[in-house]
Amino acid sequence: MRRVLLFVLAVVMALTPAAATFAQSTVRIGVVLPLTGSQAAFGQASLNGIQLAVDLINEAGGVQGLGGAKLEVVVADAGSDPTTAASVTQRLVSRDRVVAVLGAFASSLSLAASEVTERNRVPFLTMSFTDILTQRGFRYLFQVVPKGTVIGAAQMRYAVEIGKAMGHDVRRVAIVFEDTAYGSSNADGLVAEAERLGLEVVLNEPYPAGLTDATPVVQKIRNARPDMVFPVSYFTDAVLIIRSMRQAGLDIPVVGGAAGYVIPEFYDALGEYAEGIFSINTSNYDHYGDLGRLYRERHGQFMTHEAFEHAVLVYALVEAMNQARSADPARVSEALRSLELTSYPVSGLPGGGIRFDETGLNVMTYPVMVQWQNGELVTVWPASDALGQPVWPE
Amino acid sequence: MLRIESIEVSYGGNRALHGVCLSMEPGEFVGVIGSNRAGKTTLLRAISGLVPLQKGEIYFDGQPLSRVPAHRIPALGIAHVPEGRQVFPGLTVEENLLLGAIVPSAKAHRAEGLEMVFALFPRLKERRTQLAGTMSGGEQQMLAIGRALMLRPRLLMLDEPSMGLAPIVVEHVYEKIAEIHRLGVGVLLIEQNVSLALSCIQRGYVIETGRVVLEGTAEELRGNAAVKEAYLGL
Amino acid sequence: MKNAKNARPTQRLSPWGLLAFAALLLPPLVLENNGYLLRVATLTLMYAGLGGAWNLLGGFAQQISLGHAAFFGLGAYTSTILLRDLGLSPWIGMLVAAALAGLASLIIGIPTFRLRGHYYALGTLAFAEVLRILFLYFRSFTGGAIGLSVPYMGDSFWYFQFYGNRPYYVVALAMLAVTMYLTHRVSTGPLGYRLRALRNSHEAAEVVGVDTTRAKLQANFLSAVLAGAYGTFYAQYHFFIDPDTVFGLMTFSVKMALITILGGLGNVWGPLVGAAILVPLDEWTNAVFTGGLAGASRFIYGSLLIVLILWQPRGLLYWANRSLERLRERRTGAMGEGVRP
Amino acid sequence: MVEVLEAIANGVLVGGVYAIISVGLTLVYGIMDIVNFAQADFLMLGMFAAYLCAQFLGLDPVLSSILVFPVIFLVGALVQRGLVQRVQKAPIVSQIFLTVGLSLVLQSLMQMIFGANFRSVTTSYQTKAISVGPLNLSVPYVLAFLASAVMALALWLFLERTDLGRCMRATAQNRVAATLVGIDPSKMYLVAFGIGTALAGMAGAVILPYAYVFPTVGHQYALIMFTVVVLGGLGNVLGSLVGGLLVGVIHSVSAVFLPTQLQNLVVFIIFILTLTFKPTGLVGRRAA
Repeated sequence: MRRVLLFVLAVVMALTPAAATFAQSTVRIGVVLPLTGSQAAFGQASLNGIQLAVDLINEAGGVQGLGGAKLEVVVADAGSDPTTAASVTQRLVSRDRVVAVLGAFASSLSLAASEVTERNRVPFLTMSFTDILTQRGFRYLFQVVPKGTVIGAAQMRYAVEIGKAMGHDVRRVAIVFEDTAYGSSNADGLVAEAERLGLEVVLNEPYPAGLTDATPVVQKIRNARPDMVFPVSYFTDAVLIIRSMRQAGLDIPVVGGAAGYVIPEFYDALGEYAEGIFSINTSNYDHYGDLGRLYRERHGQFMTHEAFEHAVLVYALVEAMNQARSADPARVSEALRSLELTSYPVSGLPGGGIRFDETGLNVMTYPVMVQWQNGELVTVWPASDALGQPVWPE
Repeated sequence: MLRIESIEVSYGGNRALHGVCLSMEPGEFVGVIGSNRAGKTTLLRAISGLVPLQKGEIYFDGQPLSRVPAHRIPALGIAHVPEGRQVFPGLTVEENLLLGAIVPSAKAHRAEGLEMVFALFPRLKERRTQLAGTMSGGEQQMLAIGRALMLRPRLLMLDEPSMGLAPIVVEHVYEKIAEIHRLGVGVLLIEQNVSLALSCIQRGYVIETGRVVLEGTAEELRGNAAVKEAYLGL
Repeated sequence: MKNAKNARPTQRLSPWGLLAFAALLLPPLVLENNGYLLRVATLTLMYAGLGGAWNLLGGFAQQISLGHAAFFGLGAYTSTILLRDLGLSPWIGMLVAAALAGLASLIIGIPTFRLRGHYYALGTLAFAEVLRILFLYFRSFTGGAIGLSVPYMGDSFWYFQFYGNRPYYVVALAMLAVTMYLTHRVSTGPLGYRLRALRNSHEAAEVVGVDTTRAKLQANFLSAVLAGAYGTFYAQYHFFIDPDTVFGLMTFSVKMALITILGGLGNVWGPLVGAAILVPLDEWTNAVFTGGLAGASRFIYGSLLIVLILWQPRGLLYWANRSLERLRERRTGAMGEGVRP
Repeated sequence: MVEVLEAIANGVLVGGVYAIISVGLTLVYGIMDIVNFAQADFLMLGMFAAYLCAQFLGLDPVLSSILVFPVIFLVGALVQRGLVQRVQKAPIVSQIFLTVGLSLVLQSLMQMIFGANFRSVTTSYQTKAISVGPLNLSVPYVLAFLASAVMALALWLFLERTDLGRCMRATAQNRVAATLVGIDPSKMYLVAFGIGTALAGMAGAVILPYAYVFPTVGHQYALIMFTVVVLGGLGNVLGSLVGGLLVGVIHSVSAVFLPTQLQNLVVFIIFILTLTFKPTGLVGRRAA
């Protein structure tokens, strides 16, 4: 009987990754991402970014501050369910004893996952940006990109500035957004900024994410007769909306809300019809340098912003470990709070680096405006970051 | 042609037939009579393969039927007009009839079959495009019989063809059944209305609580005291 | 009625059952307070309780609801909004949540009680969707898609907030005990009899004098009250709720039913058995198969689900009971032969 | 006014596609009494098949739908024989959860093979529209609608004019009587499931010019399918065609008067009202 038990125990141990012996020279990083479900494509790209960063760091001799310890990524799939996100995060924290958790792309997943890391006093590094992430007074949460409302506001302000610079007066704006955490917080920023700028919001329309027919939304846009339209959507709806707009003969300028508008698939699907479309972005690959080039070599596509920003999370974490000379979550958090990181590749972020305020928000960075030009995304605004001239769509 | 050897059939734990034996020659007109729930319907369902046999065997032309799946029984030449008619209500009369000849052997003679059925039941011809479910009970009964005839069966099994019909319609239906028998088709009739059955069958079996209690020619059964008392109300 | 165990349950609580339940007190004593295993165990108890709630109508009467997330979500939002706006303790919020969910069950019952089989399943599914859309739409009140975050105030019994998993586990266990006791009472009482009667045929049940509508409304009410209370538990345990999750078809509605079916419909212990298999299975496939090919863990999970359902369409407890009975029969059979002259 | 007209016209176009997407679900239910919760995933399989045809054979998805049909039919038939048949007589719960499990398996299988990326095809007409009077109609929608209409016609001819079609209707109406005339119900189940899933797959192909495919795309269509089928009456083929048009028009027209966010609310309320007051569907008798 005891032998049987021992055997069963051995099998279970062999099957569970946690049971693998913890070598002194490795540091585990927990990664929680949606690897299945409707956001799996973004989750996979994020994971690719993390993997690339980890490989590069390990090739360059590991974590210097820990005597060259190698990084080991422990991945968990959150699907599209926050309940799962929370329990897999708990697994990474308490069983795999990771130094920090990175993820989880979608705002709702990050909200759930960070509840667990906060209570276990493990740093959670993220590029999700719904406003409440940093409004909960958490001390172990670190967000490298601006808040959703800030992104939305920039989307509006930059667009108007570009119009002004090119001699086009934007007065009437239409906002359509998917009713998700991401869409809603972006839209809040868009509306607030439009009011601040004294613009007329002729349409402020949430729609259910995952459209099967975008025509009703597009009809509303057309009937509102805006000078410019700001759709905030993931890929699937983005493509439907643009196609339907083109079919309806609507050729007003489009300023997308990142996500679906800034991935290679967007251009693959729309081809020339993607040309001239603007989008706000939290960073863009024309600033990524070698890292972006390596990514393109490895995956055959340009490095999307979520891939890059997740890579940045790895670099920020490693730098914090270097400074703390420890892989203890509490000490690493301490180091993160006082971190100031402007070296490459983190410098690829707009604003050139990372410094977290007391809510865990990166105060150095800001959004940029990008535009599809000849099949590539070009940073066109603000002028300090622009690598190309904006083109006014005619 | 048909030989049933002491079959036993159970329904959800209750035995419905206890060792029933029955036999029938080609072209014969045989009746199975008895009261409600005596097991008559189960007998036909067993022949058609709709219920499995616990014991015993049914032979048709010497071939055992217990291993033949229900949907292959019609191809052997056995047509079953079930209790309550069971036409396809959403199909037209003609479609119902065409489905009667869906097995390959009958399909080849569809046109003749249709002609024969229409000759027998001119009413069906008039209504060929009507949906079966919208017809009267008597018409549906004729359709059910017509559908069975489309198979060009050698054995026609009828389950309570008089049920729920007005007396005048019953009479009409029974005339048609007699006519079918005269065409040389063996008929196995199940009937609760014993006097009606005895008026047309050649031979009969009396079933009570799943057992054959009496068998004989129509003449003998009509003269039997027990039958007289129990079923004819004399 | 072949399944005699389901048809005539014993009135009193089985001592073995009580012992088995008492064993559930062990995990928090041996497992790490902030550990993963205790979290999985807590989730298992929560899903077992949700399955138990679902079982009241879905199991006994086999009225398959695919919209129980409606009650669950309603409960989660009720206590959280009361806490947010009035600072009301979630314990009291839980009572309000349960009451509201019960009320909702009556409202939902009116148009759906006439439906049977697939129609009932689809009708309830639509109801949960309606609530999901409404909670997304009325943003100023519900927070919309962004969801609601329960403010964390540190360990506080009054505010139903705890740092570690142990207190949650104990609460979940207590709730499960209530759920199972209620299920047991229903199962052995007149309501259980009525529900089983209408399971086979509404008409037959009505012929013998069962008011089927009333029985279904009663069962659904109890079921909804429990589901609503669990909604509060979930919100307090997870600190974050959003409409897509708490009113979700795949996240809760289907999972509740699945757990019960796997364990055994209409069996008091069914949901616990189902949850004890399904929840860890979900975690295990996720943990073991995520590293490699994305999708592999869902694939294995789905395949195992299919295999289990094909193998035992009536649930594992039915199978276990049958096997036990057969074993017993064989034993008594062998003895009987020896005794017989 | 033009707005409403255009919304109706657009609703009809989209609704025609919804009808074809859903008709397989009702066909399977009508004949087998099984609600296939994985039906939307066969739509996804069809989209992937059409995507591959476009990538490797350069075929337009609307044309390749003809190739997609037999492929998905085969998949559906295999699934029926291997899995669904085993729960044919089991309680509803087992059927529901078998198909839910199947849905998970199909989605994750496709993710394992193709990854989670969004894929779509680029056609020359993807952003074209034609003007009919004051109305502006999208070319991909018109094409998808026409293809759907052809499929609906073909399905109607098959069910009404062929022996196999009659046998299927007969089985749906009275399984016992069908057996008694020599129809093998299990063969009908096979054919029904094959055709039912293949129709969804084919519909997936014709919507590809304006849609996109990824492993869980089915979610977006699943609720539409159920709504269409319930509005038309479960098991009623003609009903689901009408139901599809209805859902398309409701979606489209309600968005003119209400926030887009609530378009599904309107549909679901009609769905519940239908179930409550006319559970057999809005279109009369069961005609499957």
